[in-house]
Amino acid sequence: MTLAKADLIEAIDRVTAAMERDFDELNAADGALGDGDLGVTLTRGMRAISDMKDDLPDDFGMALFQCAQAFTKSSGSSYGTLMATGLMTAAKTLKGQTEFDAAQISNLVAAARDKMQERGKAELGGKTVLDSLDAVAQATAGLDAPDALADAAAQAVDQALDDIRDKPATIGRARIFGEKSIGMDDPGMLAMQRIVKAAAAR
Amino acid sequence: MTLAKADLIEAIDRVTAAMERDFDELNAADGALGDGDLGVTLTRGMRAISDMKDDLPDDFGMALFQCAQAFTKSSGSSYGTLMATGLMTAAKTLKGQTEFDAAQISNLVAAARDKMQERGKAELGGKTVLDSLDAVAQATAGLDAPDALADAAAQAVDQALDDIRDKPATIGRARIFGEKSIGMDDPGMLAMQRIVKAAAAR
Amino acid sequence: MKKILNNPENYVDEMLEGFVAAHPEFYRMHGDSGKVVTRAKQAKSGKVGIVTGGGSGHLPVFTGYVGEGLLDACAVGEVFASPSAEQMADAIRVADQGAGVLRLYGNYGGDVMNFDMAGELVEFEDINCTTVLLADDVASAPPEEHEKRRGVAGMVYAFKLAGAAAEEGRDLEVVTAVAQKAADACRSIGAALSSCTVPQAGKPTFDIADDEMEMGMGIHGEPGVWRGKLRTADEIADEMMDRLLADMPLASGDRVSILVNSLGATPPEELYILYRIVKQRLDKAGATIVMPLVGRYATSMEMSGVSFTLCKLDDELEALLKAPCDCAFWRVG
Amino acid sequence: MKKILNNPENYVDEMLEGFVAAHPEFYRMHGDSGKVVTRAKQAKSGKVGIVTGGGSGHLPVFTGYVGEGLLDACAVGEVFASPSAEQMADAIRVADQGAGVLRLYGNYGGDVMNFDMAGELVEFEDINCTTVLLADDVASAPPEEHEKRRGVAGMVYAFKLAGAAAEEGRDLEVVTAVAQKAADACRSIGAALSSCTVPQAGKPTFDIADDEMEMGMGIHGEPGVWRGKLRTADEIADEMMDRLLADMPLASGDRVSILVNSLGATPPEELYILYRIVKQRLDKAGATIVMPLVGRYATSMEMSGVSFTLCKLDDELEALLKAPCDCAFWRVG
Ligand SMILES: Nc1ncnc2c1ncn2[C@@H]1O[C@H](COP(=O)(O)OP(=O)(O)O)[C@@H](O)[C@H]1O
Ligand SMILES: Nc1ncnc2c1ncn2[C@@H]1O[C@H](COP(=O)(O)OP(=O)(O)O)[C@@H](O)[C@H]1O
Ligand SMILES: [Mg+2]
Ligand SMILES: [Mg+2]
Ligand SMILES: [Mg+2]
Ligand SMILES: [Mg+2]
Repeated sequence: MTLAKADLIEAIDRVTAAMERDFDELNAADGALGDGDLGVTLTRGMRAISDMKDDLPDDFGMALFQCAQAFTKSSGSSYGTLMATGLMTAAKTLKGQTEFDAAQISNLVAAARDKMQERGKAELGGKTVLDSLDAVAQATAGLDAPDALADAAAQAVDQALDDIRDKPATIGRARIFGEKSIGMDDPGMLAMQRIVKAAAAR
Repeated sequence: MTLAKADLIEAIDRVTAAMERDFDELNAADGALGDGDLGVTLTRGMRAISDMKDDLPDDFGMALFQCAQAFTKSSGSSYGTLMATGLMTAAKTLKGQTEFDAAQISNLVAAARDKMQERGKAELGGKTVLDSLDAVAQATAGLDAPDALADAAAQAVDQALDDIRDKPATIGRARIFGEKSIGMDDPGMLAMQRIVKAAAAR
Repeated sequence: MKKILNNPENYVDEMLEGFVAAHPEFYRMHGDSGKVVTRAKQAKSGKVGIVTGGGSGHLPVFTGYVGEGLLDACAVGEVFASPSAEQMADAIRVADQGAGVLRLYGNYGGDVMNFDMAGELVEFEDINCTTVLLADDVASAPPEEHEKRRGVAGMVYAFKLAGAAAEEGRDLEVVTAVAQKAADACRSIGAALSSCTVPQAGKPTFDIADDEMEMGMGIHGEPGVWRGKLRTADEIADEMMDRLLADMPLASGDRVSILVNSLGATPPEELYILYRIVKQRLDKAGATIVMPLVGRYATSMEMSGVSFTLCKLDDELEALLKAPCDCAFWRVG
Repeated sequence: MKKILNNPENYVDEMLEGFVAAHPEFYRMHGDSGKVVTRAKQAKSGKVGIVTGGGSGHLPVFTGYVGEGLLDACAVGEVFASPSAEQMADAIRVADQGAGVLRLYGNYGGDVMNFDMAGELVEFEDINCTTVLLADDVASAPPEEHEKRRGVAGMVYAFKLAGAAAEEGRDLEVVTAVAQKAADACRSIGAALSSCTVPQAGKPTFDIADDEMEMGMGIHGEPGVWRGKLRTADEIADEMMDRLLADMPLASGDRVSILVNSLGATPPEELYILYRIVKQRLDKAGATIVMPLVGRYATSMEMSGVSFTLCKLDDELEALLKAPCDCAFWRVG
């Protein structure tokens, strides 16, 4: 099954709505382990994307490139920069295509994860958004049926939170919490759970 | 009947205790119409007097002079300055005496009132401490029996508050409240009620 | 109480100890009465002295403005309480270089009574004194009773302008006239969002809800003209400018300075958001802004809020405003 | 929310508009990416450029320190968010006078990622760039992992010292080495009594009881080393000095500067109460204090609290500290 611009726009709508809904929760999660702006970062980014969604080009790569730019321009917090990096990576792969095979999703997520790792120099298992993406990449490998993909991705972001919750934070502002962060969710992983589930309509 | 140093020291103890007791209440009353420091002013002043009470000279004038100085040094707020002015006036009259006739009290208070008026340039009836002193001076005129004096003074400070409550403030920080101060007690009159009643053991 | 202190009784003494230790090039303590601050380097003989005094809790007002081209000495009171007459007399004595001393301070009962008493003390010593009172807070009395107004941040301009005149060697009469002209040229208004806490009281002076503000509040928490829901920065700035301009209308071509002042906690970021509108308003009135001041010049400890002070200049005042001055908080030239 | 603002979305843009309008003699905006501030008067050709960047909400840090003897340009982010790589590239471009540019900023993930990306952008334009990161907050990692520490008020010294070296005409290598030496010479620690509120979040970043404090908190409300009952000023100052001196012991005869900094709402009165103990401690250690700084140099909007930064000087750094500099918030010489 293939995905086209209409699917992207629907996903944008759902993610934007989810970020508005979770604004306070994400700020609070980031406030507990960081500087309290993660909800701000994500609503700003998604609003900027939403504002231009009707003008997005049909070329998937160009469309994702513009989404990446929206994040770059609307916020320079770590998460915004990482989101932009990940989107840009997918944009490069999909450049020139007006649709793409859902079976590519696992590879696209894996590539985004790798570029974001290069940019942010965090380890896998370090309790960051990378761990959520890694779980999604693995869980979606080999799938191309939309429901199976959506279910697998949604389950993966939940599972990643459960698996990592009892590890200590190692990166970003949360690192300083060390042992104290055990049992707490990483705000970036929490945000990715909401993003992926909204995108997957789960 | 005559009053001597022992009476002064007992009065100091009672007034000091009353000011500690009413600390928050006087700050709050001044906070509502001024800058919230009247309790601070009076506890500071009375503590300074209390600290030196055992070393007070027998000469009543000299003793009151030192009390006035304690107020001058411990606080420069309006009330502290006015208290110092009033005490200094009495000190001048009583200089050289180790005791004095209780019948003088009315005149001493009246003289203090006049000097304080000269210093602060407020009118009588202007809703200030002057009105309390004026009431005391009038109510105690012609009395010399301790109980009668104490009763009259205590009643006078109560009565003054009742009489003046519904007038607007005209002086000091409270003036700006104008009509809004109608129905509220002037903090300085409230303080004088507590001082006089404590001094009179009423 | 969100305050860092030891025994509240020692708040001012310890503050002053740290203050002169941190800035020995500007300030030193003087005299036996305690809490009198004077210039580290005494002014030259024959200069008119300028003293001020008032309660603590307003830094840089009052004592921060002791310095070249500004004040000679300051008597420092407890928080929000006047210094004593003795301290004021000591400040006058050290400020006197033989040419007399101007007492330049805010219109508050305690300060007036004590400076009057101080004057009676130094009269015996043949020190010639004059007085100019700041009464610039338009919210505290109508124009007909302007002499009853509270003195607030306009003080900063008066210190600067009179200080420059004294430093130039003008005599007591001229310095006093300049100070009076400066005081008359200033109009201020404040708006508060939260109270401060007097250390010894230990509780906020007044309660105000988290979404409320008070227009016209004084720098000790004295009441303003209305209390209501917090408005936007633009609305607040517009109302404050309306009130100032109603009291002192400006004509096209007028030259003014304006102080956009934080009462303490309000950060410079918010002052700049306000200054944006202030400048638009003055531009629209056709006035030219000379040396705008944006920052913390006259505060109420940790109170949230702002004040605006408009100072209308003539050639003499403008030259004095631009003349050099130097203290730990303000340097010109 | 005790903040004076309009739409929180416009907080930083309106702030910058007022900022350059209030201080046109110091600052101007530059470039198309928005929110890049540079000197009103460009530095002379051949001078090494110094740029910084970071989130808003810390005035005078970052952009306030653009000025002679300090920074050349600053990329300004939203509150507590890094500027974008494009803005940083614009800042680097305007700062370059042909002698290369030092990127001097705090160790925060977002800023590092974006300055790295900006470097990749300007590489194509043959601008030679170096990087020095401030990582001076001793509460944020043990000495073994000092490179992971947060960058806080030590920045102020680094800007000053590297800025003076650049103004003297040293080359990029030397300026970078000076900046690194300055960064290595600084140790900071903060203590917070209340949170600030990110305008767009609209709520305090963290909750803290009225009688509580947190030792070691970062300038965005990042966690510290303990939270507990509010202590006295002397106890707080002592613990902060203990932590700094444990990390960077001083020997008798050492020369240091110290910054006693308000995080925002804490008034200068309280800073002086703390400075009293700071000076006693340094005197006791036999160290000589050079040019102590007491005031608001690196803030978190309206947060209550303080930080101390100790900067150990050698002859070179001391001369650079005393060299002239000028901006709207700090002037030396
Ligand atoms: N270097 C990094 N590598 C990967 N993920 C990171 C990195 N730094 C931060 N993150 C993720 O970003 C989240 C915080 O995002 P954000 O609030 O934007 O950071 P900040 O406000 O500190 O710039 C973290 O919870 C973590 O998941
Ligand atoms: N000029 C004056 N004449 C008479 N009484 C005055 C005068 N000014 C103030 N008072 C009295 O002092 C009280 C306020 O005292 P205080 O709190 O010490 O004033 P402040 O803090 O404004 O200096 C008022 O309630 C009033 O009774
Ligand atoms: Mg964050
Ligand atoms: Mg009072
Ligand atoms: Mg008072
Ligand atoms: Mg951030």
